[in-house]
Amino acid sequence: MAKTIKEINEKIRKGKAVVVTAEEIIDLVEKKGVKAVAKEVDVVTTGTFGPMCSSGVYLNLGHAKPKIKLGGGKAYLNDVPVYTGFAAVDVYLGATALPDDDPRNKVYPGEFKYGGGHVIEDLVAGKDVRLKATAYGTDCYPRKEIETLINIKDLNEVVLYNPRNAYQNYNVAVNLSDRVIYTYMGVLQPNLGNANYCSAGQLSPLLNDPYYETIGIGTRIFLGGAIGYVAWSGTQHNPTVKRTKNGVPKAPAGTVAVIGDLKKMSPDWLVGTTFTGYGVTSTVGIGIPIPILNEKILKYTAVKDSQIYAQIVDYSEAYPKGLPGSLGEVNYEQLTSGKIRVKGKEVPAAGLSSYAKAREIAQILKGWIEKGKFLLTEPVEYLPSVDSGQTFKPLKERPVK
Amino acid sequence: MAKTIKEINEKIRKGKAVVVTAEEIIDLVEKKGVKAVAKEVDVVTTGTFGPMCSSGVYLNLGHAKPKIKLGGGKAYLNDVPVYTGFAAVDVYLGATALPDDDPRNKVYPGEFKYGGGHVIEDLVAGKDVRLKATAYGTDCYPRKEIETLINIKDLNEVVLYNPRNAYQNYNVAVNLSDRVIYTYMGVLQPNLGNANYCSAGQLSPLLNDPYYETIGIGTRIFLGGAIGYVAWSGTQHNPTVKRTKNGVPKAPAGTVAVIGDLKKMSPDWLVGTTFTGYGVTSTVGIGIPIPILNEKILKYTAVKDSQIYAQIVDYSEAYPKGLPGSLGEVNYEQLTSGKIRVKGKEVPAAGLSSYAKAREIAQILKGWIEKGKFLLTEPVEYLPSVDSGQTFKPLKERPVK
Amino acid sequence: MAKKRIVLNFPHSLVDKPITYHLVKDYDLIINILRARVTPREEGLLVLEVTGDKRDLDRGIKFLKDLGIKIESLAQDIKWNEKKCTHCGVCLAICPTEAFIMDRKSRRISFDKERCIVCENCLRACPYKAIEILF
Amino acid sequence: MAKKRIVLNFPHSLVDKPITYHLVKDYDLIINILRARVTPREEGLLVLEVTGDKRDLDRGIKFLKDLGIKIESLAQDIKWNEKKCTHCGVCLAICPTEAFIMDRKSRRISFDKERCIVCENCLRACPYKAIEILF
Repeated sequence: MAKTIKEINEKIRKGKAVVVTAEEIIDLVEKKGVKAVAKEVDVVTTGTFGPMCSSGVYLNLGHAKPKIKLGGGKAYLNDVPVYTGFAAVDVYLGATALPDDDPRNKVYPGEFKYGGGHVIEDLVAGKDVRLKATAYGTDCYPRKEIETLINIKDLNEVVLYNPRNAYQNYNVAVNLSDRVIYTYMGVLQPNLGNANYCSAGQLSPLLNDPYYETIGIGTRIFLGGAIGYVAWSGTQHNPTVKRTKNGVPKAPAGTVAVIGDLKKMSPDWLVGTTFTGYGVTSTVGIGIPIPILNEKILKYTAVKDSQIYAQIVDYSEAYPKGLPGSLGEVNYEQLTSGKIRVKGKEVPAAGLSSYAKAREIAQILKGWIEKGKFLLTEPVEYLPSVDSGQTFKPLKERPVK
Repeated sequence: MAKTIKEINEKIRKGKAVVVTAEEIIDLVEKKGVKAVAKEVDVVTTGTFGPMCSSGVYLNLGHAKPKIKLGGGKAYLNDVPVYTGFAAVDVYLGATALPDDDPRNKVYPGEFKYGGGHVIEDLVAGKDVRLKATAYGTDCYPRKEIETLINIKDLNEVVLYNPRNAYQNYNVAVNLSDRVIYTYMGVLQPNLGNANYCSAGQLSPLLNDPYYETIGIGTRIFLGGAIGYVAWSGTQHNPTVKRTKNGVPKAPAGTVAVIGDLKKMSPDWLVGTTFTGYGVTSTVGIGIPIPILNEKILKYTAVKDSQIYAQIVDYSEAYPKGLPGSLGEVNYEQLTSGKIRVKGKEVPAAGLSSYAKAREIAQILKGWIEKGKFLLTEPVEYLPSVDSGQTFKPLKERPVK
Repeated sequence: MAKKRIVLNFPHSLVDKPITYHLVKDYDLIINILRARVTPREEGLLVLEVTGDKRDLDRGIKFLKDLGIKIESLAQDIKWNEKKCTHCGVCLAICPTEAFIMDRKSRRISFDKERCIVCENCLRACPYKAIEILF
Repeated sequence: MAKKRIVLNFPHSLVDKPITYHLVKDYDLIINILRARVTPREEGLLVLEVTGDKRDLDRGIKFLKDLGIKIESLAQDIKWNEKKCTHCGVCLAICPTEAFIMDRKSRRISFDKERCIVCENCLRACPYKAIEILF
């Protein structure tokens, strides 16, 4: 009983598509069985809402009078440096950028109160942002400095382009040392004081399409509260990690690069984020619809937390030193229970990724599709899967001289 | 006799598609007429090869041992600064970035010997590139500096992501002043000494699909010698400029953002570029196939240089000051003849965009399609066209206090 | 039964005295040490939650004051800003008293101020600055 | 007929002398001034293309030498690197002698060295560093 995306879109247009979330599908399949549900359900919606460092926006500011060439100059938005390696008035702002005068970890642990992720939140919230720039001046762009307030609504383009989002699974971070450590996985108390994980588990987009059989370049998605697209596989895309029998990666695996119009997004789904002692980032809301083209794809979407495993990694030594090895694996049912066992000790576990928000995203996307406002797309190219052999390689160091 | 992309792809797969370039189609239509040619021809290939400043690549370098968090730090490739506003080992390199110690226009006109565009060329040519970076150090990324040679083949991802390429038409630049000026449109001799234009004219992608009826997000293209995709409309996308009766914009109009895998590209089509007294950039080769879905689309592709007009703009005063007005318009037949008339004076005209290379790109793309190696895609979303009302706005300056 | 959260500042001369023992033994109070900074030969700081009969409580506090200990009510307060909270739950594992609770069904966080001992762990752990300290 | 491109360096004492006039008038030579830097009361530099009968040419050069002028053959040379050239054609409009030519059909550039007067305009104009000056 295979369906095509065209057929599903026909039903969506008529307001007749049956859409459920990746959480709702679990019970449904358990009650009615794969065969019946594959017939009944057209789309399963997923969601995730977590810190995603490789995120950012590029802005076209428009020309000032007289014209200024920011390309090759220096520019700041609310004192956060943006990249000027483009044409005259295009700049890129990244989620982890910090003001030049931020003390960083000079006063340890650094507070990291404001950075790129916060500027993005302010922009999308419609707040005025201070642009300050200097340029070297040319015959056609004679101006050498500018300082002005800008507002997203007055700019030409403000495009969210995130080179890596929506990691398919992630580590569980613990601390084996005898001092507190401050990491991108949060504050980790000494001697296995706590364990932090970061995935929406059974709701997470790529965990519901483990081999990327429906998600690819051109897939229309929920991004930051608006419509966006998958633009490419994300950096560090690593399909060849260990998987369970049902195909679910047991370690960080696939990722996607995504794109969308920031002007249409909402600060609810793009939140400036601080990790004490580590830095700043952006917490991004993403939801991907999965067309139920056949029973196999449906089965993947019925994956549940108890079937998804993650590796426990020591962030005091193994991670920073790049040493291989895991302290064991746990599933997301155990993790979300709030307690796991590591080296025989009961350790409180907590998430960095909001399950409540992931659920909300999946529900919003479901609503869009049910109302006929969101049609599915056929990817123009699929993401590299297991057969690509693609792996995540370390940096080979080679002396310059 | 409308065709669908699916039908055209079927013919491509069988090696039976009829493909001609945007140059070849002109004569064909003149000889056989629109009706016959629309039946006969399946795809028209276009090409352009010119300096495109809003271009760049992002690289995932992989983790060093011990790990270093470049995000929020400083990093350079061959002394050219890259942006670190991302996760630990993702960086973005832009075409116009310059070494911190480049004198720029301090010694006028600046020589701008090496910058972002040249690093991209070196990377894609497989040359070793020197990475030098400093970081602030965290518990999970304790390392504070690194200096090493890197090579594109060892990196995880190297993705060309260009926020604005393939401008649909452009200005003709002249100099009304009495001194030489150095611009991104080249060296302009005083008193209308020369006129520089920058478009492949009748071969240029967006001039062959003036209302973006086939080109959109997800369109598969030739990019830098490999397969790429249109990722978004480009910055400064401005569909609402004046057009001729046949729809062709008479000023800079549409643009596209494009994406592709730099590892698969060639230095022949991504060339480091220097504009004396202005800066550095990258010259990018792009080719877009246009499916001949109907007679109307065919007619657009049959546009010829004599039907494409551009505005003559003074780059000594009007352009830098952002003053409106044109010194007149000329068509590309006149421009490519090497002589135009401006204010009653005969002025030698030259292009910054290589017509020979544009033709080569259209031919290569034609070959790929004929051999069944390149299938067309249905865009997942179209670019904003005339009805969007979208215009290119200046920067409104507002004092900070 | 009454409950009070108090901050004790005592001089170094008293650091070696078993004051908590006396509160339990002589005044029949239940005590819970919320925070402590007690170093030999220096001043001491103790944040106590003291529970017991109202009269016993008052007598216990009088006993402490008579010893020369400066007593204040716990003035600092943790404020949880629900609007800023994304309900990620990272505060859960770092809170020593389970003052943050996640509802199993809604997967949303709530904050039980009564349980909070103002250890401030959550302040640094919250990535969204949804937790503030009020003075 | 012979042709020679020569660089003349002469002392300030000779700057006011009409040397090119004599070459034309007395030695029947066709001269073309390629470059000149002649300032009153300083040294002069003149790059000439001189065409004429072989004998006249030799005599003319002897005349210059006898005046105390230092003569060198044109040692600088513009080199067009075809491999680096993208055939954009931006050199065409800036070259005063049409030494760069674009074939109308192939739309490819070629360089006619004979026409080049080493003005160096193209050096700064070429975005691809496909034009070099050799010494």
